[in-house]
Amino acid sequence: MAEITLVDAVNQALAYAMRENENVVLLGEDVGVNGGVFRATNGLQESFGEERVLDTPLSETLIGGVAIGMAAQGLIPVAEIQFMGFAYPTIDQLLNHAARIRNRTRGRLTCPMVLRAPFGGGIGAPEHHCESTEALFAHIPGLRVVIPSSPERAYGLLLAAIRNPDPVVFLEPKRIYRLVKQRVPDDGEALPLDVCFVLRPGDDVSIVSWGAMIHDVVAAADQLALRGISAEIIDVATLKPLDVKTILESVNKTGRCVIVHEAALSGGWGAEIAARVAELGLMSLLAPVKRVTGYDTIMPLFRLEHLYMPSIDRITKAVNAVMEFA
Amino acid sequence: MAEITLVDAVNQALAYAMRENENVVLLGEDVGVNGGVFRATNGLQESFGEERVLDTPLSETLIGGVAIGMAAQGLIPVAEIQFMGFAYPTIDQLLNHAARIRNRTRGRLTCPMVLRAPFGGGIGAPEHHCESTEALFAHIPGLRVVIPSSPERAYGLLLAAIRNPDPVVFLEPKRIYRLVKQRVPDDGEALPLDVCFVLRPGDDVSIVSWGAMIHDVVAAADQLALRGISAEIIDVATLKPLDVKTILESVNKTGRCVIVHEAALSGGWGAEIAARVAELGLMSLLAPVKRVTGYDTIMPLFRLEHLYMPSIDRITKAVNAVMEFA
Amino acid sequence: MVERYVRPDGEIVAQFDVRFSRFIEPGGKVVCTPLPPWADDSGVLIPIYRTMLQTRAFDAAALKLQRTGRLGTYASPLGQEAIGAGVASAMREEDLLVPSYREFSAQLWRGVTMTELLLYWGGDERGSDYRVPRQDFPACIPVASHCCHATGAAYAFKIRRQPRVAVCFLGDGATSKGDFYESLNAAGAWHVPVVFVVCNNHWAISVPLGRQTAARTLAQKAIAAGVASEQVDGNDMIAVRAAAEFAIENARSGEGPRLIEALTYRLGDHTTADDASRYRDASEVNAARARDPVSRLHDYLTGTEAMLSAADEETMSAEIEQEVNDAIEQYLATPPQPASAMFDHLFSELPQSMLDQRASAEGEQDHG
Amino acid sequence: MVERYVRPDGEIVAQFDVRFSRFIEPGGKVVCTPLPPWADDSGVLIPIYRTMLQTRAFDAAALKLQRTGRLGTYASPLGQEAIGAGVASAMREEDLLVPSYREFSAQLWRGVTMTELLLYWGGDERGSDYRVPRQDFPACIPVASHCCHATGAAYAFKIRRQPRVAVCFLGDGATSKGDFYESLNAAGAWHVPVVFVVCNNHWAISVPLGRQTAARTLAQKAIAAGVASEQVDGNDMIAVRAAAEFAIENARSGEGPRLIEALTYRLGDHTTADDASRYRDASEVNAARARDPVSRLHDYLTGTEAMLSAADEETMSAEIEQEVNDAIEQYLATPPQPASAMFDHLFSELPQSMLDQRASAEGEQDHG
Ligand SMILES: Cc1ncc(C[n+]2csc(CCOP(=O)(O)OP(=O)(O)O)c2C)c(N)n1
Ligand SMILES: Cc1ncc(C[n+]2csc(CCOP(=O)(O)OP(=O)(O)O)c2C)c(N)n1
Ligand SMILES: [Mg+2]
Ligand SMILES: [Mg+2]
Repeated sequence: MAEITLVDAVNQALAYAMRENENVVLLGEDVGVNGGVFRATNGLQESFGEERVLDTPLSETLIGGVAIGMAAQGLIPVAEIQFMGFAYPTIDQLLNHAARIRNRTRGRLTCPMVLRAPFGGGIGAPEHHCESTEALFAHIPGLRVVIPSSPERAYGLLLAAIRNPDPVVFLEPKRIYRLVKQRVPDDGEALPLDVCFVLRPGDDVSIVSWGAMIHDVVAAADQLALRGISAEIIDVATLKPLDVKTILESVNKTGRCVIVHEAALSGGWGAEIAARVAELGLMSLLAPVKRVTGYDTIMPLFRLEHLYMPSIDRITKAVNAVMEFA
Repeated sequence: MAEITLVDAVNQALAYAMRENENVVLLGEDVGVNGGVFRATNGLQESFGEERVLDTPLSETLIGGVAIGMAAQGLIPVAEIQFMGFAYPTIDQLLNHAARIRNRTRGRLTCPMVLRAPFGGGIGAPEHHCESTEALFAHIPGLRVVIPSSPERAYGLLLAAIRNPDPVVFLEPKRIYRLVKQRVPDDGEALPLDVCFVLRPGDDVSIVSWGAMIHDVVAAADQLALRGISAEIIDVATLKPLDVKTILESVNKTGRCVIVHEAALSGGWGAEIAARVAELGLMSLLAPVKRVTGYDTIMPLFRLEHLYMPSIDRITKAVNAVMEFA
Repeated sequence: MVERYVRPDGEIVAQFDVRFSRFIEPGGKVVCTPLPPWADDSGVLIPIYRTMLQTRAFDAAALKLQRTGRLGTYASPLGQEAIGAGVASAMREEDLLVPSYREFSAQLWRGVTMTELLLYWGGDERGSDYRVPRQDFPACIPVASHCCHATGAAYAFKIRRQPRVAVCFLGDGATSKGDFYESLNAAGAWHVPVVFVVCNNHWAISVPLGRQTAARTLAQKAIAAGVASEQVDGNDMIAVRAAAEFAIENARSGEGPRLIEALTYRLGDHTTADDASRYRDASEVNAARARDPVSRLHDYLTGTEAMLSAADEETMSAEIEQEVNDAIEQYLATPPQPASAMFDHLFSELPQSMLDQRASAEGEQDHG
Repeated sequence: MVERYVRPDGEIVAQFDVRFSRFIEPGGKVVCTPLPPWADDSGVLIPIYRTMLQTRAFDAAALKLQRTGRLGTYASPLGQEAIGAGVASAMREEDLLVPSYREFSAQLWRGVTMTELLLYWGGDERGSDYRVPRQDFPACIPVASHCCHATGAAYAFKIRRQPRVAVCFLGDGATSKGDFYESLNAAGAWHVPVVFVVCNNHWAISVPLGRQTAARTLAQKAIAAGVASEQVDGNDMIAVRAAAEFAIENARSGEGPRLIEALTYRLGDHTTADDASRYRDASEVNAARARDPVSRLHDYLTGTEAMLSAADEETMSAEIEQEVNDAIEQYLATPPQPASAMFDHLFSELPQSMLDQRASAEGEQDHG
C-alpha cells in the first residue's frame, strides 16, 4: 500500500463515501474537472458524474445554503469552500439554518452536510488565504468542528463527518496537505468524532493543539525531550463538541498545560480549552495555562507570516516558562 | 433634566455626533422616517435630512460593505443592523475589509465606521432575534466590540465609538432598551473605550459581565449581600480590546471570579476572560473560575427563553459554589 | 471643446419583455380571456376561496391573541391571501413549500394546522413539526436566506429524477438580498425545478419599493439570472393560479426555474411590533382595500357563474369560526416543553460532553 | 384530460435591450463609425498603448519572478490589457479606482508603480501604500466584495456634491456573487456615480461562463437593478474607452450608475497556482490569441492613420524594459518589514493591552 498525503486522504475518503452512499454529493467552486484548487476532489467527477460532483457558481452564501436544501431532502452534501477567507458568507446559513433546522422542526428536517475548507498560513498565498478562524464556527451551537492533523486522521475523521447525521465543518490544514505521507488503508474505517487523541504520552506538561501546528508541537516536544522534559501531546481533532475529559485527565497527570494554535489569541478556541482547565482542573495546575498563538493582529502578508505563526521556539519557551513556574 | 432610557441615550448620542461632525451619516433598514424598529434613530432623518440618514435596501452584506466605502472617503458611517441574527452577512466585510484596510494599506485608507445592532433575548421576539453572538465579532483582529449596560454608558460609549478612527461593533442589549432610566447630560462627554468599569466594589468575589446581564448580576449581588457575601461587579463594556488589568486587579483582591453572559458557553467571550485569569491570575485564585452562561444549544423560542438565559438563581448558585470551594 | 460626439447605438444582442396578466378586476369582472379551464369549476375554486377565508379568520384571531399577550410578535397576511392559496393549489402534495413568514394561506392549504401556526408564533418549536406536510420548510425569518434551500432541494429532485417542484415565497424587500440573487442564478445555471414567488406588497416594513430598487418591476430581476419570469395581479387569485400552474408544470417537465412577481399590498402593519401609520398614508391603504383579493374572488364566485350561494358561504364561515376556536383552545391548552427540550433535537444524539448542561437546565427548572 | 390551455400573453410592462459595440476588429480595421473624436489623436492613444505594453512587459517579468521563487502566487492579466487601460484613461485623477486583483493596466495608468505591485504580490503590505493615487482601493481578493466599497464611496461623492466617479472592476465569475448584486441594486436605488466594469474573460478559474449563469450576457445583470448597461468588445480599446467615457461622464453629471460588460479572454492560467490545460482546450486559447487586444491596437495605430512608427515603438519598448528592470531591482532590494509592522497599522493607536504582544513579536524576531 502506497503512502499518501493528507489531501490524498481527503480524496480517498470522499471517494469511499461516494461509493458507499449514493446520497453523497460534492459541490463547490472548481471541484469538478479541475478537481479543486488543491486537488482534493481530483478525479471524482470523472468517477461519479457531473450531477454528484457539482461545480457551483462563484457564490459562497449559495454553497452553504443549497447544501441545506439538499440535506433536508436526504442528500449528504459535502461542500468545499476554496479558502477559509471566503467561508464567512456561509456563517449566516450555518448559524441561522444548518445548525438549527433539526431543533426548530423538532427533528422533522435534518441537515447531514459537511462544509470543507482549507485553512491556515504558511504557503505563500495571497491575503485572505491564510487565516485560522475556526473559533467563529466552533462557537455556533449545533455545529461540529473537526480538524485533522495527518493523512490517517483526515481519512477517518472525514468519513465520520460525512456519516454524521448533523452538520460538520471540516477544516483542512493546507500547510500540511502534502507535508507528510502515511499508509492509509481504504477500508472505510471512521475515527470517532467527539474525542481528543493523545498523540504522545508524557508526564511533565500537556501540549494541546490541532491541525498543522501539531507538527510543530511534535518538533518542539522532541527538542524538549532532549532536555529531559516529557510532553504529552493532545491532538484535539474535534474542537466542538470538545472532549474536555481527555484534556483534563492529561492535565491532572502533568499539572501543566500549554495550548498552541495559529489563530489569533483573543477568543481563539484555546480560550475555551484554557477556561475549561481553569474551571475543572484548577487544583491540579502547578503553573498557569499558557497559550501560544497568533497575535491579535491581521495575519500579515506572507513575507512576515512566519513571525505571526507560533514557532517551535515560542512553543518550547512557553513550556519552559510553565516548567520553571514556581 | 429628564431621565432617559438606553435607547433614548443611543438616539441622543447619535444626534450629538451628527451635530458635532457633518461627516457622520446613519444608514440601515428603516432608520429613516420609521426611526428604526426600536426607534434608536427616531427623528434624526427629520433633523438631518435623507442624505445623512439613509434607508438602505434590505441587504446586510451591503450595509457592512458600503460603510467601508464611505469611511474610506472620510465619512463616519454609523450603520444599524436590525437584529443581531441578521448581522452575520456583515462578518465577511468586517473581517476581510473593515478591520484590515488600515493595516493592508499601511494607514493610507482607514475605516472609521460603527456597526450598531441590538442583541440578546428576553423580549418575546421571533426566532433569530434573540441570540448573543458577540464572540464572533470580538475574535476578529482589528475590530473593537463595545456593549453598554445603561443609558449613561450607552451615550458615552457610543460617542467614543463614533469618534474612534477605527471600526467598532456596538451591540445594544435590547432587553434593557427601556428597562431603566437615568439622567444623561447631553454634553458630548465620551467614556473611555478599552477599559472595564468597576460597577460596585466588593471583597469576596468578582462578577464579570456585560450588557443586559449586568442587571441580573446586580440583583444577584444584592441577594448575596444579604447573606454577607460582598461581590465586586465588573462591567466589561469594551469586550475587545479587553482591559485585562482591571479584571485581574479585582480577582487579585477577591480571589474568586464568576463570569456571566447570555451567549452560549463554549467559545463565548467569557472563555477569553477565564483564560486570561487562569494564565495571569492563577496564583490569586482561591476557587475555579466559573462561567454562568447560555447553554451550547440553540436559543429556544421565547416560551423557554427564560430557562436558557442565566437567571439570578444560577448566578447566586455559582457564587455560592466558588465561595464554598475548598 | 469639440461638438458632442454621439456614439453609434451598437447591435442588439439580447432583448427582454416583462409581461403582466390579470383575469379578474375588482368587482369580479373578467377582463381577459380565455380564462383557465378551471375558472368555472367550483370544485377547484371553492376550496381555494375557503382557504383564503380561513387565513383571514385565523389572522383576526391571531391579532387578538397577540394584543392580549397570548402570542408573540406576529406578521399579518391581510390582503395577500390570494397568492399563497392560489399558488399552493397549483402544487402537488409531493411538491415542496419553502415559505417566508407571511405565507399562512399556502401553509394552511398544504395541511399545516392553525394550532401549529399558533404554537410557532407563540414561541414553541413544536409549531414547526407539521404533522403534514412533513417535508415542507418552516417559515423563514432571515429574509431571502431560504431561497438557497429551495434551489438546493430542487437540485435533489433533479438528480433523483423526481417529478417534484420546490416553490419559494419571498417579499419585495427580500429581492434586494444577495442570497435571493445567488439562488436564482444557480437555479438558472443548473436548470432545476424551482419556482420563486415574489409577493410584492410594495413595502418592506417602512421602506417603499421605490427606495428598495430602481428596477421598474421585480419580474425583471430574473433576467439577470437568465430565468423566465412574469408579473401578475396578486390580488386576482385566478391570475395567480394560472401563472403558478404554468410555472410549476413547466418546472416539473424539465423546463427549468421561473419567477412570478405577484403584485399585492400589505393592508396591515408589518408585524404587531410595527406602526405603519408612522410611514405611510391612510389614503394609500384605503385605495388598496378596493383591490382586496378576498372580496374580488367572492364577487367573481357570486357573479354571473353563481358558483357560491350566500347560504354556502355562511356555512363555510361558521365552520371556519369553529376551526379557529378549536385551534386557539388547543394552542392555549398546550403546556410548554420541559427545559430538556432545548437539548432533545440539537443533535441526532446529545454528545456526552453536554449531558451536564442538560442536567443543569433540568435541575434549574425543577427547583426554579 | 382537457385540451392544453394556452394562457393569453399578458401586457408588456417593461422592455429591455442589450447592445454590443465594437469599433476595431482584429487586424485593426474599423468596423463601425463614427469613431470617437479622439480615435485619430495619437496624443490620446499612444499613452494608452504604452500602458498596455507596460502591463504586458510587467506580466512577463512577474511570471518569471514567480517561477524562480521570488514572488508569491500571481494572477496574470494577459489578454485583458485593453480594458483597464481604456477605462482608466477615461477617468479623472480625482476619480476612484476600486480594482480586483487583475487590473494592472488600470493601476499602472493611474500611477501605481511596478515596484508597488511587485511588493504586494511578493507578500508585503507596503505594496498597497500607493504614493499615487492615494485614495484608490488596493486590489480586492475576495471576489465582488469590493463592489460595496465602490457604491459606498460613490455615495460619499454624491452627498458631498463632488463631481467624482467610482469605477469598480470585477470578473465574470464575480457577477454570481450576492454582494455584486446588492451593490449594483443599491447604486441604482441611490442613483450614485459608480461604474461597474465586468471583465468577462469567460472563465472563473475552471468554470466556464455557461456554468456560472444562464444569462446570455452579463450586461443584462444590470436590468435586475434598474441600472443601464451595455456590452463591448473588451479587446478593442477604442470601444472600451468610448463606453467608459460615456458611462463615467454620465455618472459625473448625475445620471446615475452604469455597468459595462467587456468581452475578453484570459490567455494565461488563472494564477501561477493554476494549470488551465486541465480544463480547457488549447484550440480555444489559440482562437482567442487572434483577438489579442495589444496587437489589435498596434495594427490600428500603425495602419492607415500611421500614428505609431516602428522606431517610436522600439524606443517605447526599450524604455519599458528599463522601467521593469528598475522596478524588479527596487523590489528585490526592499528589506522586509520588522515584526512590529504587524502592529503599526492595526489601529490608529495600539491599545495598551496589546503592547506585550508587540514586545513578544519583536523579541522573537531579535532572537529568532
Ligand atoms: C435578513 C433580514 N434582515 C432584516 C430582517 C428584519 N425584517 C423582517 S421583515 C423585513 C421586511 C421584509 O420585507 P419584504 O421582503 O417586502 O416582505 P414583507 O414583510 O413585506 O412580506 C425586515 C427588514 C429580516 N427578517 N431578515
Ligand atoms: C469570494 C471568493 N471566493 C473564491 C475566491 C477564489 N477565487 C479567486 S479568483 C476566482 C475566480 C474569479 O473569476 P472571475 O470573477 O471571472 O475573475 P477572473 O479571475 O477570471 O479575472 C476564485 C474562485 C475568491 N478570491 N473570492
Ligand atoms: Mg414587502
Ligand atoms: Mg473570469
